[in-house]
Amino acid sequence: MKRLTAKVLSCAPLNVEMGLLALALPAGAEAAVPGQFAHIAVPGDRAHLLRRPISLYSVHDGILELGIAAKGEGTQRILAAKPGEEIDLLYPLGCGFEKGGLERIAFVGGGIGVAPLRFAMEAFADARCHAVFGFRSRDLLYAVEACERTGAPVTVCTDDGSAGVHGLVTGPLEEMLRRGEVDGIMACGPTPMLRAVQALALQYGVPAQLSLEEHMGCGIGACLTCNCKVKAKDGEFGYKRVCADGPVFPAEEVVFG
Amino acid sequence: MKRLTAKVLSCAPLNVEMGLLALALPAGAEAAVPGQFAHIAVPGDRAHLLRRPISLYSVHDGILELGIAAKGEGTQRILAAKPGEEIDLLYPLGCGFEKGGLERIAFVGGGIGVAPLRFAMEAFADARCHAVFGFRSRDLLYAVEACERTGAPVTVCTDDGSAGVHGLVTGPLEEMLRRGEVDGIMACGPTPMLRAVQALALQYGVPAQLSLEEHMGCGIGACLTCNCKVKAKDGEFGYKRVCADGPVFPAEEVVFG
Amino acid sequence: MKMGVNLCGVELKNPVIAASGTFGFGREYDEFYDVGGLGGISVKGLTRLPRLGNPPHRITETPAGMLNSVGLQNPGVEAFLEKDLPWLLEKGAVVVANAAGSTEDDYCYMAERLSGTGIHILEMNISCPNVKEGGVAFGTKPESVYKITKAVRAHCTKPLMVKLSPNVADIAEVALAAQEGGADAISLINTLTGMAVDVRTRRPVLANVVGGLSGPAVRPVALRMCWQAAKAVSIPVVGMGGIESGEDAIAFLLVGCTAVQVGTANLHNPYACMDVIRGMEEYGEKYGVQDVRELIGALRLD
Amino acid sequence: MKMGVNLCGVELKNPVIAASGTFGFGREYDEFYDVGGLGGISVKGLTRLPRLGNPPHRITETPAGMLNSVGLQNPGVEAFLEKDLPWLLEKGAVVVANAAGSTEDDYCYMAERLSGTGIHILEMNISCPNVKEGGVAFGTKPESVYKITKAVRAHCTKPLMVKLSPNVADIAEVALAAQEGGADAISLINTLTGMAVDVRTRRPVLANVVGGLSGPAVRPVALRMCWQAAKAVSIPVVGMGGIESGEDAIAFLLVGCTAVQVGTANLHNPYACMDVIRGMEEYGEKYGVQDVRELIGALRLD
Ligand SMILES: Cc1cc2nc3c(=O)[nH]c(=O)nc-3n(C[C@H](O)[C@H](O)[C@H](O)COP(=O)(O)OP(=O)(O)OC[C@H]3O[C@@H](n4cnc5c(N)ncnc54)[C@H](O)[C@@H]3O)c2cc1C
Ligand SMILES: Cc1cc2nc3c(=O)[nH]c(=O)nc-3n(C[C@H](O)[C@H](O)[C@H](O)COP(=O)(O)OP(=O)(O)OC[C@H]3O[C@@H](n4cnc5c(N)ncnc54)[C@H](O)[C@@H]3O)c2cc1C
Ligand SMILES: Cc1cc2nc3c(=O)[nH]c(=O)nc-3n(C[C@H](O)[C@H](O)[C@H](O)COP(=O)(O)O)c2cc1C
Ligand SMILES: Cc1cc2nc3c(=O)[nH]c(=O)nc-3n(C[C@H](O)[C@H](O)[C@H](O)COP(=O)(O)O)c2cc1C
Ligand code: FES
Ligand code: FES
Repeated sequence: MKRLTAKVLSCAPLNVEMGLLALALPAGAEAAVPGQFAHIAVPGDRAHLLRRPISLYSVHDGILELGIAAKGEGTQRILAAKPGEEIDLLYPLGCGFEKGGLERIAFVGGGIGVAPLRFAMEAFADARCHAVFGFRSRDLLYAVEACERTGAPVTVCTDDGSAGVHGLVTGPLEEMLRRGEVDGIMACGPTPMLRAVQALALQYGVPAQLSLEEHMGCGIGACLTCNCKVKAKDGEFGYKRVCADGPVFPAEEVVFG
Repeated sequence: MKRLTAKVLSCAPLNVEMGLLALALPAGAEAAVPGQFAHIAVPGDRAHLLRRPISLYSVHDGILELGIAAKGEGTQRILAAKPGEEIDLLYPLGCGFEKGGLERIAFVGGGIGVAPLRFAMEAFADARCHAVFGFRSRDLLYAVEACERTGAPVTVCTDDGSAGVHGLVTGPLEEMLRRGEVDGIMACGPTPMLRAVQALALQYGVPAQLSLEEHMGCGIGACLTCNCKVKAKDGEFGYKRVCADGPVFPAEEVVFG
Repeated sequence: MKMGVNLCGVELKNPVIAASGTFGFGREYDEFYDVGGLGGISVKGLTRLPRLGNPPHRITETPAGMLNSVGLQNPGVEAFLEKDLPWLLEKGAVVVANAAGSTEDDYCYMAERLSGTGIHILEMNISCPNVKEGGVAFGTKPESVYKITKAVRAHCTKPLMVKLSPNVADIAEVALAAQEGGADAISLINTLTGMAVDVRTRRPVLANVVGGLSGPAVRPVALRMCWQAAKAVSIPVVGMGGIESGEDAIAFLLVGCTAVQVGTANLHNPYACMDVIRGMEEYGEKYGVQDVRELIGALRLD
Repeated sequence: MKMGVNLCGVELKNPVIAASGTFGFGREYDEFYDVGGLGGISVKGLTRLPRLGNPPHRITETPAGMLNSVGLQNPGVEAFLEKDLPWLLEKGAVVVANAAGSTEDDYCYMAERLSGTGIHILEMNISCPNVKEGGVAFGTKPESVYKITKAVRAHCTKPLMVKLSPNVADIAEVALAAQEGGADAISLINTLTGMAVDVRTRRPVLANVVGGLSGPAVRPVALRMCWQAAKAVSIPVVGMGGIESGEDAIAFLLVGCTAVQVGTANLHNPYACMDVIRGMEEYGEKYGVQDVRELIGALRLD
């Protein structure tokens, strides 16, 4: 975990609302694992005080790639960065996905939640992997071919049926679970999706790792603003820090809502 | 007075702390007179709420030139604008210098106060003009050659003697006044200089026009934040608006301090 | 989206009023667009006699905000009635007469004088932080807000809107005091008292030492106070503080405001009020809202 | 420039203290630089028992500022004393123990418990806007500030610093009440209560509805309040609110602060406290100031 200044190499569209930002990591940048994130200062506007957390999309040969959706002004400004400009980031932050002894992994992603899975599928390509990605519609697809290049099959689902399977990712996932093809699940996406994945994991007794999102301040565990609800002993609940204790949590631990 | 979007053509150094910003005025921009100013939005940073008032350095063939000193963050950001970028300005604002029937004009400028005189000397080149410009030191000289090209002699003074006359502009100015070579004075510069010019003008009975500076809000006369002290009847004083009643005022009217 | 709202008996074309002190008497902005198209215009704070206001500097920028210490410079109520009011009425503007005084008597005089004219709403400013004698002294204690509102009420035949100061511990209490004193509406927030120092000269930037903070920086405080005030009272609330866009204005409506005022944004963007109106209309289209009044107090807390 | 200052008997290496709640117990920032080099560390607000705090979202950005509604999540004073205090003391840090409670009794308990430990200063937080039960309820009325300070004083053998709320009408009055209650120092400002609304969902952004505004946006208000408080009291004032740079810190010293705290800036820039220290040193060099203490209260008003 360091504060770095990284030069923009390029920024190209990934789909109609996302861009792929490629940054040259400076020498001495620490090694990162899938599921970790970079905490990016909004460039050139002091009215935007807080950094933006963005998952690692790919790290190779000193190049960091980030898949970023233009949501509000912060991400729009990050995506407007020109080659040669400098980006201020804290990197790498958080606890990522753990392969452990898993041999057959199902990667379940929804929307921008696909981004961290891209890096994970590359890193864990020696396992037998299968991905199920959900998108709202055809023009929001991204990362699919890159993930297929890791050798794993990718099942695409769309909410409107404009590409792949018409419907939610939980359909194909449950199919795989029922057939006993999965030792572990790694998932990232909107809360309803994660909730459904959690339920299926429980039902089929398969361990799952869920990557959560929450508004963040420091990104390094100090300010306690990025809390998520987790089970504590005696049926009580507690809070953990998404930035430092996560963003990836064991599904058994997470309490939604 | 309009709100315009003008494309940056170039931005080159004028001296060690000033840049010359050239903007392409859009079609339909109103004609401007010397002494007026542009009110420039600080580009790309919403933490900088207020526009920056900058005098017109030159207007010709649809090109607006501004001589800008890098003072604080606002002017630094304006000077960092790249060719092709758009600048948001209110233009042209205020009441400028008036030639009236003046035949022999002394232009007295100090530091960044030389900028508006550049435009005035060009516009009033048909009069017999003579300029006296003061700078802190040699490496802060600018606009001198451009002003000389209008045909008028320019006497340069520096505080440290590193170029031209060692001393203040008031020396050469008083010389000219004493010799009866001046029908009217147009001056812009720091307050102590303007105060001295005002005193000389009074002493020698020569009308002077002083261009004042004050922090501004709207720039168009509505918010009353840019006040300067002026004489009112019965020995009382009142306030006028630098932005709309000025920035150029008759010397007899202005009350300093 | 239908944009008209009724503010204590006065029909506004839309809920966007130009805020006092940032819009003069409307003439400068009329060079940019027809100011008759606004919901209303709150004119520069008027006093019984002309006022010079404070010496310069009167303004400085702060992060996403600004400080001003104009100190109620104005030509006096008579000059306004003679020169500016007729023009504003001819433009078809709803005129909100912002008025201040140094004594209770001043305020009552202003109410009586303005009641006999064509103005639409009297906005009693008891919250100006930039003049020593008055204004804010009346505005920070519930008892004094009640007392002065009640006194002015007796002299005011126009709808009476009391403009509240944010420099208080409990805005709900103050809002309630204005309502109990007989106000027909309240408006808030006026500026938060602030200060800036030039570390080079070691002097305050403003000649008046302190000034009023406004602009986007204060928006979260303004929004919170409007929400608390709107919960506390049954009269309409007019919200302001850092509104720059249609979505900013919608947020103030959602917490319970009937209308909004746009101040500092005018200084940066002379079209600010029009941009806010257009932005609200776009919001209505995007989210299928038929009538802007549906949004008032529609904050969901379940 | 000599950077040491004495804060109610405690020698600080320099006048820059990390502000409570933004710096945890210092460990995270120690990964970036040696936190023992700071003037002091005000730890996350402690309570008698562990506290969970508020549900998410707890933070949102506002123009040049942010809102938080953490709600005093902390592991409780015992966990701090066991796990964190020894580490901090080993680092050579001056430890400011920020403590809060729901009742007078709580506060007195905290004072007594912490007095028997190695902490250097007790910072009594009576101004947290994010917990229903307590904190701010004690902090907005001069009488209650006086009362609780006096009560805590009797149980506190460490230097007692009272942290004041900016959500008041008259900060001088409140500052004086703390001094009269027996405080050795005051610190201000805590956060201004604010709110943000998501116009798409029509809901408050924060689960707690309101939160505390901090960051550069509030700096003008903070500076003004520090100036007013420093004029009102004779005990040292520790200033904070939006400090990001050495020059920002110098401004707080000029208006009368003996030291400053840096909060929100840490979230954006993990080196913020060090950058402020370096910036102050640069200022000293540039303007030929030999000793930082010359700057305290050196504002020129002539
Ligand atoms: C661990 C983690 C990894 C993420 N990875 C990616 C990624 O790879 N690609 C991607 O496009 N997005 C990712 N996000 C979401 C991304 O952080 C938000 O979309 C972004 O912060 C929005 O900023 P904005 O200024 O564009 O939007 P605004 O809505 O204007 O932001 C306002 C404030 O809310 C915060 N905020 C708003 N939405 C979110 C959110 N979903 N999560 C956290 N903070 C939010 C912003 O950071 C900012 O402080 C990730 C979030 C987290 C927590
Ligand atoms: C009518 C007029 C014409 C001007 N013409 C020129 C010109 O041609 N070239 C040039 O370099 N400068 C000119 N100035 C000065 C210029 O406006 C300031 O240097 C500039 O506003 C400083 O902004 P900043 O952000 O760099 O500095 P900061 O000091 O960071 O600004 C902080 C705030 O103070 C205001 N401010 C600071 N100094 C001044 C000042 N001297 N006058 C007005 N506002 C100030 C800023 O606008 C801003 O609101 C002119 C000023 C006026 C009033
Ligand atoms: C330059 C200036 C002058 C102001 N003068 C007045 C005034 O005369 N009367 C008044 O009630 N409010 C006055 N205000 C306060 C505004 O009307 C408004 O309450 C405040 O600025 C908050 O809104 P904003 O953030 O949109 O500006 C003034 C504000 C500014 C910036
Ligand atoms: C995330 C966060 C948590 C905070 N928690 C505390 C706290 O526990 N106790 C306290 O006294 N102040 C707390 N504060 C207030 C700060 O210490 C400080 O008073 C305030 O943020 C203003 O300073 P700043 O603008 O530099 O942040 C917190 C502030 C933030 C942003
Ligand atoms: S963002 Fe500060 S603790 Fe997670
Ligand atoms: S800047 Fe608004 S009146 Fe001059």
